[in-house]
Amino acid sequence: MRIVYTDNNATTKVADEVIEEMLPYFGQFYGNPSSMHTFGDQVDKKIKQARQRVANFINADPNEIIFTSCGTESDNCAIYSALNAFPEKKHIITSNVEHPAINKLYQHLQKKKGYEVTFVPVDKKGLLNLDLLYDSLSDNTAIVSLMWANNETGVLFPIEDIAKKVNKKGILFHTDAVQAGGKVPIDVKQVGVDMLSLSGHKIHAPKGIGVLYVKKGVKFSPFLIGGHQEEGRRGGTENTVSIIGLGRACELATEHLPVMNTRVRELRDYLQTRLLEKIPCSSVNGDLDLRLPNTLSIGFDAVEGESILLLLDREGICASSGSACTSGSLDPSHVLMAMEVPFKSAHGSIRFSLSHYNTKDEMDIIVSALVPAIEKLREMSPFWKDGKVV
Amino acid sequence: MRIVYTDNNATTKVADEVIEEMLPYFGQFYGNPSSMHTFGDQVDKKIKQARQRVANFINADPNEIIFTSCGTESDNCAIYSALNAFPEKKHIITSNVEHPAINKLYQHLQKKKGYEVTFVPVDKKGLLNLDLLYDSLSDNTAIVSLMWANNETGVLFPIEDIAKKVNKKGILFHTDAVQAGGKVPIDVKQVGVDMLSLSGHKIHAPKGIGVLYVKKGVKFSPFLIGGHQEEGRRGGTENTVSIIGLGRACELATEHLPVMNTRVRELRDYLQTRLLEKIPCSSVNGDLDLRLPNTLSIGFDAVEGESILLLLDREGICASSGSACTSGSLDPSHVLMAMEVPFKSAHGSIRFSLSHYNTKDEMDIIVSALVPAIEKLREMSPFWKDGKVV
Amino acid sequence: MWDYTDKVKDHFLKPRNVGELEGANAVGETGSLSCGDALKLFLKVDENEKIVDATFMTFGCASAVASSSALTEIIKGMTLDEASKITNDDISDYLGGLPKEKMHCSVMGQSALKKAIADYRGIQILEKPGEMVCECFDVTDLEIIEAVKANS
Ligand SMILES: Cc1ncc(COP(=O)(O)O)c(C=O)c1O
Ligand SMILES: Cc1ncc(COP(=O)(O)O)c(C=O)c1O
Ligand code: FES
Ligand code: FES
Repeated sequence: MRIVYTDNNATTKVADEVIEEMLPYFGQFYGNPSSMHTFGDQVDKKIKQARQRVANFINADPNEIIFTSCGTESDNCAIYSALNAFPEKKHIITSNVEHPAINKLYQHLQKKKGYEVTFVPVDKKGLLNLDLLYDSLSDNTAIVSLMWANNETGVLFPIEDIAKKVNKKGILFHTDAVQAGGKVPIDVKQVGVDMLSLSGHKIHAPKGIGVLYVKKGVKFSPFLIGGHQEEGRRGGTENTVSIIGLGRACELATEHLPVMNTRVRELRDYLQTRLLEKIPCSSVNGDLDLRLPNTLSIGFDAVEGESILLLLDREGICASSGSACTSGSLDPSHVLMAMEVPFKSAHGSIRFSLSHYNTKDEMDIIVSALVPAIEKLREMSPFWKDGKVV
Repeated sequence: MRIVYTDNNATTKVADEVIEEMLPYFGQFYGNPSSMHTFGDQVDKKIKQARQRVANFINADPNEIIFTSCGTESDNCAIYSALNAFPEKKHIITSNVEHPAINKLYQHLQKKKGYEVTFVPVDKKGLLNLDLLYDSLSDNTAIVSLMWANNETGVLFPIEDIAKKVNKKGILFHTDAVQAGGKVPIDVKQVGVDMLSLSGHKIHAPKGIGVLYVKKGVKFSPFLIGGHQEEGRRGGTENTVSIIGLGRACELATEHLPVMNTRVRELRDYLQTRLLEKIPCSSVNGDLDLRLPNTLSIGFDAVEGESILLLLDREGICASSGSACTSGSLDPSHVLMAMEVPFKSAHGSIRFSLSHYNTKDEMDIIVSALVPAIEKLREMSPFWKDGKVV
Repeated sequence: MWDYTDKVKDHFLKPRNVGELEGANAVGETGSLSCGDALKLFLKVDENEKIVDATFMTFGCASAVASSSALTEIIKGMTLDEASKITNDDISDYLGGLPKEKMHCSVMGQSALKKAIADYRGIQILEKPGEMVCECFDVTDLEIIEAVKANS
């Protein structure tokens, strides 16, 4: 069956160019970059190149790039590093719509480690309450961590403005840019964040490789303690193949950024318009403008998400309800709950997230499959009667 | 130039069979295993298979296997988990010849977190002082961590005996089996350890994938906090490709274990005999019997390791002095220092570590290259005169 | 993703007995929009207390839909006394099993059926001992403790 893959916020296809770049480093150039022989050294050189490519992608210096094993490790590492840098500060700030890599960590720090946590709320459009954020900054605050783009709705936070205000108070600022990477331009020098997380598998590199950017001069303490790799900032033999792949993926992401903001955005908007038009009682979650160009979170009243996904799956269409990481749970998405999306549409919300590999044709396939699916489910819904919610 | 790769304790070639198994999961079956669609689900099924294969490798149950990003993460995770399980216990035990993933972590816990650490010493053959180990066990001990096989000398610790004694006192026992995997049989049920670390890149899987075995019933607290992956025990999107590769590598490792203990051991012994025979004032580091079959650490008096390696490198021979992880530093190996190997030979110690890919022919190449290399260096050494150390 | 049996998939994709039932003389409702799951069960019961027809409307996941569909098939032709003995395990068994995380979806069927029977007989469901923890499914803390014991 033909697969229509519109779940790119969950993970992406590894690009052919990336595979090609990586392949020789499995069985041919497999040396350890730390080794005292030319065989290992050639891998070291290739990693230096990759580090430079990643640095270019976000306008950082190569030695500000630390390779980690995933976005989650980058997030965890950033927060623990800040807490170690300021052991006397016991207050930390984030939003109430973060990814579990931040959200669950903050909950852990609150429940188990005695930290006072401010979860700054968002409004109905998913936009951050900036007044509450700024009011909560205090001398006791060790770090503020806010996501650049939300994985479920695509809503963007004004990271540059926030970074300036937070920095002015001398407080460390971290942003989880895992979903922003490759979708909006990132320039760390301009934005002025202290730390920033990226994950390879959201930008057509493999799963299991991440980046933590740490601004020069920011006090850092390692999360993984071991060998001297990454200049002593992250122990463990380098994931050479994936690092090399990530370097190439970052180059490609820069190349594709204009496409993301034209063709991909148009596809998304086309899908959105057609669905809203053809399916009554449907509504978009999140701000329509301050949003990633590839993401559409759309709710259908009186039906339930899993059922929709399974009907789409039968047609080869891959999408998601909530985030992939929480799909094991039965709760409605904490992001939509935080936005006070009404229950009637929160439960029936689906996220379509596109990439430059998608085509218009595929958007039409989705519309053709989704319209009868929603109709069928509404026919058996006790909350739907005569074309409206009861 | 023909490469003679005898640095397999640093890292290994990814086996062709492993590459073959992994390849489709980059660009073809790239779904997220947590997703609610068949496209992601097929990856989930493949990961289940890999988990079973890894479990079989060490005779564990699949749900006792946690995939991590490397041996270092497995080691760090095990220790932190134990400390969280017993927050009131402030004493921890290890040896003085551990890999930095344990050694540096213990130093950190000692210096920064107020833990009392016992580094149990080894003797001149690298064997652990068991009396001192058992004497140091106390009610205040949270965990004992000891490596199964030493990465530099290959010396084996009697893990089964130790595990029994430590467990009898109700103290958690972790073993870093990163170098033991694929070289000696591992049966966790028989040995009875609570936690055990493995790393993929030592057994012909890629770099950047590790395993932490956690015995059923052992209290565990996660190191990486995030999504619900690994049953909530390790956040972060699964490194699907490498997990799948590791599964295959574990199958192959089981197949090759007999070869390791016959052909590879013979090659190692052949190399050892020839070198001792041909090069005066040379000596093997570590116990000759209680040793991995693939490892030869050999010291040459009055010459310096880096110089030897560079001369070997010119002939395409890959070996190491100390461990790859510490080769960035100029200090003599902490392992050889702990064994009180005399300075005159510690500095001139080289580790050859073989795999089943090596041939007798290659051993001869090494001997032919090494004999003149050592001669040449001794000719210019101020500590060498008339065929002996001065 | 859930490992659904072919029978579950079949009942999800081709649910039997969907819709309001004309002439229903017993209705049972459970769940709510806020919980993400709800089931409305319609029964037509004859003078011998035999269920001659049953239909449902469900808002919920595939297991909920399949469980509802299965329930209507199971109880058609039963007397109310027979039907009152149906448990969520019977529903799950009929479907060839449900993933363990999804067992609760079949509880909804059992609960709606109990309410429909009570509705027909015109009785109030008696106050149960224990603290009510789940309004939609009419579950008390004591029942949860019992269920955990029974399942372990
Ligand atoms: C004994 C031992 N433990 C731990 C490690 C660390 O493994 P990794 O490089 O996968 O983090 C190594 C090798 O580097 C090792 O030899
Ligand atoms: C916003 C955000 N942060 C962090 C992560 C975690 O990244 P990883 O899965 O690489 O750990 C994800 C995706 O899973 C994400 O969407
Ligand atoms: S009814 Fe909601 S998860 Fe099944
Ligand atoms: S499912 Fe609604 S209160 Fe329990």
